[in-house]
Amino acid sequence: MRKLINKPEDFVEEVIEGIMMAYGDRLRLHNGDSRIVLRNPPARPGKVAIVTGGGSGHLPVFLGYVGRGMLDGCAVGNVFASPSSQKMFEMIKAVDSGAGVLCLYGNYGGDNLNFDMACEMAEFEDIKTKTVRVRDDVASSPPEMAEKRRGVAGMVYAFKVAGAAAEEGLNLDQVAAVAQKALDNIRTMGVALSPCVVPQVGKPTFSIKENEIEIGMGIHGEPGIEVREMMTADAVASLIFDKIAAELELNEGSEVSVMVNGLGATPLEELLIVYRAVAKLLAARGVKVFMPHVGEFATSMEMAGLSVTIFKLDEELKRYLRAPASTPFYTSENK
Amino acid sequence: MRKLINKPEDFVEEVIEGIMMAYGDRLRLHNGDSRIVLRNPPARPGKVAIVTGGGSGHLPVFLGYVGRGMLDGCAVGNVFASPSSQKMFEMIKAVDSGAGVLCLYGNYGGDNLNFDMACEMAEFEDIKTKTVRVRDDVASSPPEMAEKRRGVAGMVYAFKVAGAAAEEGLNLDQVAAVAQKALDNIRTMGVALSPCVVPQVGKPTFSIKENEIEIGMGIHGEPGIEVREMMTADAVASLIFDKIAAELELNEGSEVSVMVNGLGATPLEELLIVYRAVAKLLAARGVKVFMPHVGEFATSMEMAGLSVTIFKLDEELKRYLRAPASTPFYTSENK
Amino acid sequence: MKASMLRTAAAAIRDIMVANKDYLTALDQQNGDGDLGITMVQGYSALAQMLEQETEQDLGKLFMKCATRFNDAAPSTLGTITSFVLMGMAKALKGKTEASLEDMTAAYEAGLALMMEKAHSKPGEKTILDSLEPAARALRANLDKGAAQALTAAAKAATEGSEATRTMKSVHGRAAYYGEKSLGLLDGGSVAGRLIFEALTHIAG
Amino acid sequence: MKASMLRTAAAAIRDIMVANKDYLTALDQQNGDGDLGITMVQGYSALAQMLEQETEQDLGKLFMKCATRFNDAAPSTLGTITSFVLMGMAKALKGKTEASLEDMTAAYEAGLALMMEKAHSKPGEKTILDSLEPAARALRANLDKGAAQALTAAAKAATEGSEATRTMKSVHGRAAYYGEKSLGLLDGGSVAGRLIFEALTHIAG
Ligand SMILES: Nc1ncnc2c1ncn2[C@@H]1O[C@H](COP(=O)(O)OP(=O)(O)O)[C@@H](O)[C@H]1O
Ligand SMILES: Nc1ncnc2c1ncn2[C@@H]1O[C@H](COP(=O)(O)OP(=O)(O)O)[C@@H](O)[C@H]1O
Ligand SMILES: [Mg+2]
Ligand SMILES: [Mg+2]
Ligand SMILES: [Mg+2]
Ligand SMILES: [Mg+2]
Repeated sequence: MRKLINKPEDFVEEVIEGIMMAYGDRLRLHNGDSRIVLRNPPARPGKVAIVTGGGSGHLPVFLGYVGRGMLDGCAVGNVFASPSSQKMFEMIKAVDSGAGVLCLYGNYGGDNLNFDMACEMAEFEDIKTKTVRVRDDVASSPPEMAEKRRGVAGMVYAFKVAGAAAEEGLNLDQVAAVAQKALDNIRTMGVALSPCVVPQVGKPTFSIKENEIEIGMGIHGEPGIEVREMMTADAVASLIFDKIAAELELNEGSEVSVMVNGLGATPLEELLIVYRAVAKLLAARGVKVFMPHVGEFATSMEMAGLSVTIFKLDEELKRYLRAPASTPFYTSENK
Repeated sequence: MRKLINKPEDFVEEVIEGIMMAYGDRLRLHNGDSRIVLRNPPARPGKVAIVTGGGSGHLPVFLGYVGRGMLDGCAVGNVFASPSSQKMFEMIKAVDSGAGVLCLYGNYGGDNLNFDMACEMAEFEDIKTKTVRVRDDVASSPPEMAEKRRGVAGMVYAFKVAGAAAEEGLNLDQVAAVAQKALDNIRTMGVALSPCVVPQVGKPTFSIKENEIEIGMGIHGEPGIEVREMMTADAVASLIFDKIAAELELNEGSEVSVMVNGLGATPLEELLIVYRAVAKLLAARGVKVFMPHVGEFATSMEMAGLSVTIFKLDEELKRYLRAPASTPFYTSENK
Repeated sequence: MKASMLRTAAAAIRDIMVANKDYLTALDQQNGDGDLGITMVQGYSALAQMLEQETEQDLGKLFMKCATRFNDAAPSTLGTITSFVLMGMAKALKGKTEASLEDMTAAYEAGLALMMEKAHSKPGEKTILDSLEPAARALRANLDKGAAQALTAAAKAATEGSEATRTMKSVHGRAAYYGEKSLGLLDGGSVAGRLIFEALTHIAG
Repeated sequence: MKASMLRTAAAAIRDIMVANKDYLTALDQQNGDGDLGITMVQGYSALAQMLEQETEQDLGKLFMKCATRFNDAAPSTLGTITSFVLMGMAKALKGKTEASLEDMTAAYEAGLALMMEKAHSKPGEKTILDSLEPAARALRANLDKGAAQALTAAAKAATEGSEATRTMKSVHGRAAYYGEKSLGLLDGGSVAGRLIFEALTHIAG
């Protein structure tokens, strides 16, 4: 295992410890619990709170987006595993200031079950909650089964936009509606070139041949659409673009934000080469790009590969995307 | 070759093309030359200009630090190869507004020769230049031969601090002195777990066994101090820490900034685990950490591994480190 | 059954999960993420440990504690699903400090019902339900034969049900992405279900 | 020699570098970064291409153009070092449109001197100098025998000098990190130097 870690079973605790040592001025642990990361200082009372949660191993997803203009809290699971409903519930209780809590997270079995349980517990204590699930991965199910799709990098745009709406003072239903509107206009697809290793498992859960590329593979190694012989960056870009463009109306005059997201081991250079190809395809259709995001936003530890997200914008969504946000792992300042 | 690229010989051009498509509002190419990247809009006239240059394959180093509060220009070489002196000279001429130009770059044979040649050309045209070479890699030579050491991730701190001094209005000699003072207090050491592939070469120029770790390896795969059996994150942190602490006086009350820099394939999670270990070693000595930097600042494409930089601060250096800076790849805003 | 028996049961299930950890991992790696071995060991270890200290005698409250503890230790899909079963049993057993085989069977049926509601699943979908639900039917059919024999029948039904998952297509969780390709594969969750009844048979016998 | 001969020479050197590209790469991979084959091909290809169009007859100006072009195409360590040699030759040949073997030898010596000054190096340090400098001495010693024989002697000296790098310890560039470990290895730069004279011998003979 080519990992710079200590005991595999301490992996998550030590990551959180490192985060708190580095960013303890901007994040805090709820009652010292390393599985509940909250914004510090808390948002002004009366703001709708937004929380997320999910497995570890995807930094900056999920907790990296806790901060001003984005999320109020994040429940932290083990590597690729949901946090417990108990932690989620405690987090929801901690961040609610009366305006209610939006649970905004990726559509995965474990996370769904646990957040549902947590929301029931919250309801029991008269805390209003709303749930919006991120299902942006077009490779994970055909359009007619879109409700089964997984949530991947597109969730970062949803955090950003919902976060801005909440800061602006919208109420719970409105913030949820903004998040949903954003997600209706967000599509992502990825490719993988190498597997990753869950520390406690110690070996890859799947393998990819040296000269092969997995089209549409999920961030935990879920199989994608097909395995192909290694392709050029331009070919990958246009394959993904076509798949996404079939679902978003991208016409002359449309505006989009594009995220080219590295899964972990893929260098920034390659992300930029793919960005270039996507930007050209958009330009050829007369589509303008607003605030491109090129970098690592949602990873799978040391997996090689990338995903491309296209987020179709209108004036409202642009304003929310542009609004200031600052966390230790994300800032709108230089986007 | 597990790379998402097109033709290997187009690698650098396409990376620059991607960068200009994404960040064309904040960077510009000098006369459309993809090998000369300049700050856009240019700095106010009268500011000392700071330039760098070096091989490609290290993003965000080097051109990622061109922007407000940091660099004015960067000459771009092929992968792991120096830019030509002609390009450096053209860049120097383009950014000089009369106050002179500081050439701040890593101590590598090709870069030294080319920058020297470029400075001679500049002198011939009455442009004042000063050279400060970054030599922060303690593993690359023993202390008594420190002038032979390579420049690695510590150069980012030098860019930051010199950039702030120049923005503040210091003259060329003063800016060079600030850069040198910073570098006198900066030390870095790295470890590598896997090699990287120069696109035009197509295969790794060196290999690392699955269960081995290269202590002190350079960012182009230059051999380090020794090859060891795989170690824990804590052991790596203390090995690096001891080596650095032997050269910087780190006592009760000292203040430092710490950079834990991923070389490419190593996940953020592991960087944070190592940060945690370094922060504990510092805390044990009563040393305070200011503005930690954890992430990818100076990479070697898909190499796995990381480096740790310690930057010993005084009030002046802290002020320059804290000063606002913003480039497409770096911002002080959320540090 | 009484509170103290729950402790023995949890320890036995924990032991069988520990012994089969790598097997479960391997099964989950076929069409999942490979965490099944780890999470089952974590969940039942936490249960067993908690029950060693626990003095609660009300079976309803005790099962509720078990549900929360299990989910907290193993919040994976199957961990959470297990918690729903325990929660459903808790509701049915509320107020009781002793429960007959029939009470336990009814509680178990209620647990499965709650789980199916929450997980939107039913038998035949290549999940743990395909061992747990046949086991429930076997228990009900053998109530009159006493705990030992009823559990043996349940274990047999669970084993057959688990084997039958080979002929099923996954519709839930990660495995569902495999669609047709999941045919022929044994579902790891159903094996975990079988192991539970295997362990219970041992302590009852 | 005249300007037109430089064109033939550059083409010949380019061809020999192309033929030895992988060999140079392999040598540079032993204790460097493996770019030597690529950069030599790039540098000499650019030179040859430029000279095909170039009409400049002043040898000084022509060599200066070569120096700039070479560095621009191949700004690696060895590429820049080569440019310094060409620059030194340019200064010595300034104003001439024809140069005798003696003029060329003197210019070459001046080129090596400039390079040694800028690169802070001298023979015996396991670099290209260890083939280029013996070649200069051989040229000087065989001036009276005409270009063909003098170049043959220079090529022989370059070959021996290159071979001798096996016994030397690297002190410059990446290779220097290997220290003692560099003993026994052939320096790739010195081989590039040998190839230059091999190519020149062919066109002179
Ligand atoms: N909706 C569901 N209802 C019942 N059982 C399910 C459901 N989804 C998954 N399972 C069971 O859970 C097992 C996978 O559990 P687990 O490994 O915890 O999932 P994950 O790792 O995806 O969170 C499957 O083998 C299956 O038996
Ligand atoms: N200071 C120097 N003086 C003369 N020759 C040198 C010097 N440094 C390196 N060389 C030569 O250059 C060769 C390496 O060239 P190159 O591959 O371009 O270096 P790099 O890839 O490190 O920039 C060495 O084999 C050696 O012959
Ligand atoms: Mg899981
Ligand atoms: Mg080189
Ligand atoms: Mg699983
Ligand atoms: Mg080289």
